[in-house]
Amino acid sequence: MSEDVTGIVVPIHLDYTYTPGVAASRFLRHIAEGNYVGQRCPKCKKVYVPPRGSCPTCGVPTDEEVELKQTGTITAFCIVNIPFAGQAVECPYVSATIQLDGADIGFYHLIQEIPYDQIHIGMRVEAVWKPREEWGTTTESIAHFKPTDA
Amino acid sequence: MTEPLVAPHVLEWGYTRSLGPTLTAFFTGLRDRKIVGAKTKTGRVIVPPTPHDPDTGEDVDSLVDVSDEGVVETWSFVSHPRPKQPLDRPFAWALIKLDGADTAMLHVVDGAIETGSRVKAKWRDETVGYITDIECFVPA
Amino acid sequence: MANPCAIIGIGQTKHDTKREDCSQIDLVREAAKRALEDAGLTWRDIDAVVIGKAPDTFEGVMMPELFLADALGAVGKPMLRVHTAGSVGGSTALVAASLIQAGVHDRVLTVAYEKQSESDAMWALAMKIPFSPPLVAGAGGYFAPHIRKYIAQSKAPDDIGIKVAVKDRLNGVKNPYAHLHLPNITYEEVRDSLMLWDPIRYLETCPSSDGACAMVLASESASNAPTRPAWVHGGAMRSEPTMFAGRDEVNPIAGQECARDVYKQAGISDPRKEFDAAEIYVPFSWFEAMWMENLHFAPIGDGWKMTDTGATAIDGDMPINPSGGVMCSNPIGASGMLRFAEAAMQVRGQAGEHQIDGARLALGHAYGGGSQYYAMWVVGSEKP
Amino acid sequence: MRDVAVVAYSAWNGVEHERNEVEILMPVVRDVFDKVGLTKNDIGFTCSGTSDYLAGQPFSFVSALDAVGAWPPIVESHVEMDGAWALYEAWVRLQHGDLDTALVYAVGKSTMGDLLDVLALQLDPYVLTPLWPDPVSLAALQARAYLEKTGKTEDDLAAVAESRGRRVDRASGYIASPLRRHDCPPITDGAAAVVLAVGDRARELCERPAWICGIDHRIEQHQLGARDLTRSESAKVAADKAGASGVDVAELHAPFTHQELILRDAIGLNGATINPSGGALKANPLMVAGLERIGEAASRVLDGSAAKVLGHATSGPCLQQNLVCVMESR
Repeated sequence: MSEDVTGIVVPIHLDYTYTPGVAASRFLRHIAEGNYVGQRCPKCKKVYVPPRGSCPTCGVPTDEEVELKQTGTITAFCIVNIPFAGQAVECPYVSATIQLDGADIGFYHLIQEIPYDQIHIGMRVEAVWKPREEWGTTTESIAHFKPTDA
Repeated sequence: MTEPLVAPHVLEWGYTRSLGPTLTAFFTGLRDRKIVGAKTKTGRVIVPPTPHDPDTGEDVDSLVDVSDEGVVETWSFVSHPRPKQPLDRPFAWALIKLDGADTAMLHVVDGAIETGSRVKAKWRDETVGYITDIECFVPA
Repeated sequence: MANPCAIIGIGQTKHDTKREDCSQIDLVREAAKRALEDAGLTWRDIDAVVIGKAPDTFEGVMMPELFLADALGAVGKPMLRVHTAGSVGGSTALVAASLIQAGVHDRVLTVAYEKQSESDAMWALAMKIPFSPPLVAGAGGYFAPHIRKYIAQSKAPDDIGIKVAVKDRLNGVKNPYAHLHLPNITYEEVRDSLMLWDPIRYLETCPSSDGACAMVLASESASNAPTRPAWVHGGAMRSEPTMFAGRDEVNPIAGQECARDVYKQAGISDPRKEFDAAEIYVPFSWFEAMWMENLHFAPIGDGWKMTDTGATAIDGDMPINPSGGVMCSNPIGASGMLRFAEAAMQVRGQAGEHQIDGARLALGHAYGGGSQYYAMWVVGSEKP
Repeated sequence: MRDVAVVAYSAWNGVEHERNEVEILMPVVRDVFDKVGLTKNDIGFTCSGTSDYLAGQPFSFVSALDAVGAWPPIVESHVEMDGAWALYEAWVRLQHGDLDTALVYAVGKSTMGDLLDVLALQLDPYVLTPLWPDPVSLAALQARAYLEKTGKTEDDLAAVAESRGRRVDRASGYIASPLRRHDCPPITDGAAAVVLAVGDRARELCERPAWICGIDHRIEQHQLGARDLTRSESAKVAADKAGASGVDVAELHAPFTHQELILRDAIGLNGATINPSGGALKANPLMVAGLERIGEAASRVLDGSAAKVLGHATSGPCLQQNLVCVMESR
């Protein structure tokens, strides 16, 4: 007699066409050209990067583009030691929120070229781009951020 | 102005579903080429079985075997099956009330069909405990 | 004003990594039947069902309330499905309570569940979306920077998270439904466990669980039950955006305001003094210290001292998570309702080995998203 | 019960290849506020309806909140259901007495995924989803059962399509017999928003509020073979509880032609004008279309063209769940 069937595996595969949106598309086109371009809220004047189409606190479109420097400050970080499905980089790595100079909000990116135990909140960092031929409409065009030499 | 971006995005996972006693009986039954229903306290036989009477939520009374042959209650013919669907040739979806059951189950029928047709399960050569162990129903 | 709302029935499943013995149908029914039994009612007595769970991608079913409707005796009745991220279990209970408070129904069954073993929470939460690299490693990767910031700002000793983890696991031993039962856990074992998302160690992290929780809520006229009811003294929800300029992710304003609102409804001015117990959503142990400040139990920067001095222990002056909390069981969609239910169990005197003697007033708390969705209720043994 | 009214409604429907959900929703929310001169800071309670499976990622409703501007923090809830049920939750919440206004919205991009596959995930995950039945085929099973029981014909279905502004081609092949293209809804993206207000607040905000005089919803068995597909018991009960008699205009959320006939039988709409908007046969944005029916019906009261109206929403395969909202001028 064979054993009871106590479980089944149901494969699910769904295909989507993802549209990041008008604002994010503009941002990513600029990234492909090597530029960080945020958007300013017409009401509260805060500069969002990456822009997502609306100012999340005012609920209005952020149309005005603002080119940002590629230097900024670490506002928070964590050292990741746990591998997971779909992971972009090998463990361990440091994922940090970085607030670019001229922006009012941080975004996630990698910190490298420094021993992890020396990373601290408030540290000054700059973008390190991949070779030009690898630039594209993705924030993966930036290899990582590293401490500024200053 | 530049064109907005688009990209393919795939949502993919093999969900591991544990079955519990009632569905275990049903899927084990499929593997063994028989169809199991659930008898409610009011005596109705629910197929596919649930641990509860679908009308009231009360626990069912017992599990019972039903026939793998029954009557088409309603159907729809599909000329262009979609890739994930059970058959790759034109077929009919049907609600089939198996002999001994009081509710109809959804499956596919290969062959001529109308409401009231008698159909019989065509079992796959190799059954594993999955709803497609019944490859399709065919005219009885 | 809103009508009184009583909690007359409470049920939960045994929580586990994978409840291989049950389907989603069996899981929700296990909790719901216990709640009905506790209330001395049958399916027939229920006017409406409110169900909640976290993302549908966890179980791979779109709007699963549709296929669960008849399993929950909802046929012919109104059924609602709530989803407010990790706070959903709490929000679901509040939506159910709202139906009683509005005078729409007399008896509402509310259920929350997650069967996380059907997929993988890390996958579901760190899904690769086009155009952006998945740098945030699941919930731990998202919250670890906030914890690091809290430690830096509060100058807390770096072992507070270890102490919470040990305390909650020892509490969980007293809770027969808890997923993790770790009676021999030690400070050293937590300290030496793998650092997953620095500064979060493996044993400072909640488990991934299958589980469900259910409650029967009733109007005053329907509040007779075998066990005396708990009463809702206040309920509140608050939301704020995930990311915005100047956001305080460590001590979010939405949480602070939600707590003020619910305390005001319940007439509470000094939560630490007035509550006998609190069940709060602590998926990573450090959050106990952070929430003590966010919930106004301690001044800013002092939350960790409550843990450090033992105030939050089961025999402390402000017991936090006597059930073992999320650190012992985390079926995500149900976790918030478990907090709400455990708070109600305390004031009903139903908590068994983890009962706080004579508890009369308790807080249930849940949060979700990027610390941006909050749901809280205050329950008491007396009718407000 | 407190008197609650729809005081403003706005919506957008179409096929959107450029904007994301936030960008679709934002102008709709702004428009609904502009209609009554409110801002987000005037709103007491916010409730929305969306589905993660349309977006193909978890927590999609979280980012949708960015269209509202949830700051300072708002009192907010979300249902993973059509926005019509978000409106129901808001109506309930306004009964508490402490809040006087609510914003209800829904947004969804049905065109992002392969909707016919996506909707197979709305079914029992053990015995139905693994067969991947598409929603048109399931509706077709219902349509045949209905036609055979009532003696109605495919011409009767075509007549419904025609009156909803669909180009009818009786010679076209079946999508799934007995349903042809004109019997089926288009796949639509969309967003809708409604402002609710209580008593005097509603009267301040607009000239002719659409007062909700009854609202109710019911669900049925999930398995199609466990219920009578030829009638809608849940719509009938919801309509009875909501007091759906004597309405001038009814907006029915009937994605398929035969479902409009089933709903008409269930709700009993003698003499009412049905679906002047064209209904779901004209635009069927998932998660949004039900809220749109309530909004469209309310608009007939707001513009003074009707005295009593009905909005209906459905959810799940073959009309499994139904909501009826009856509104009137006073």
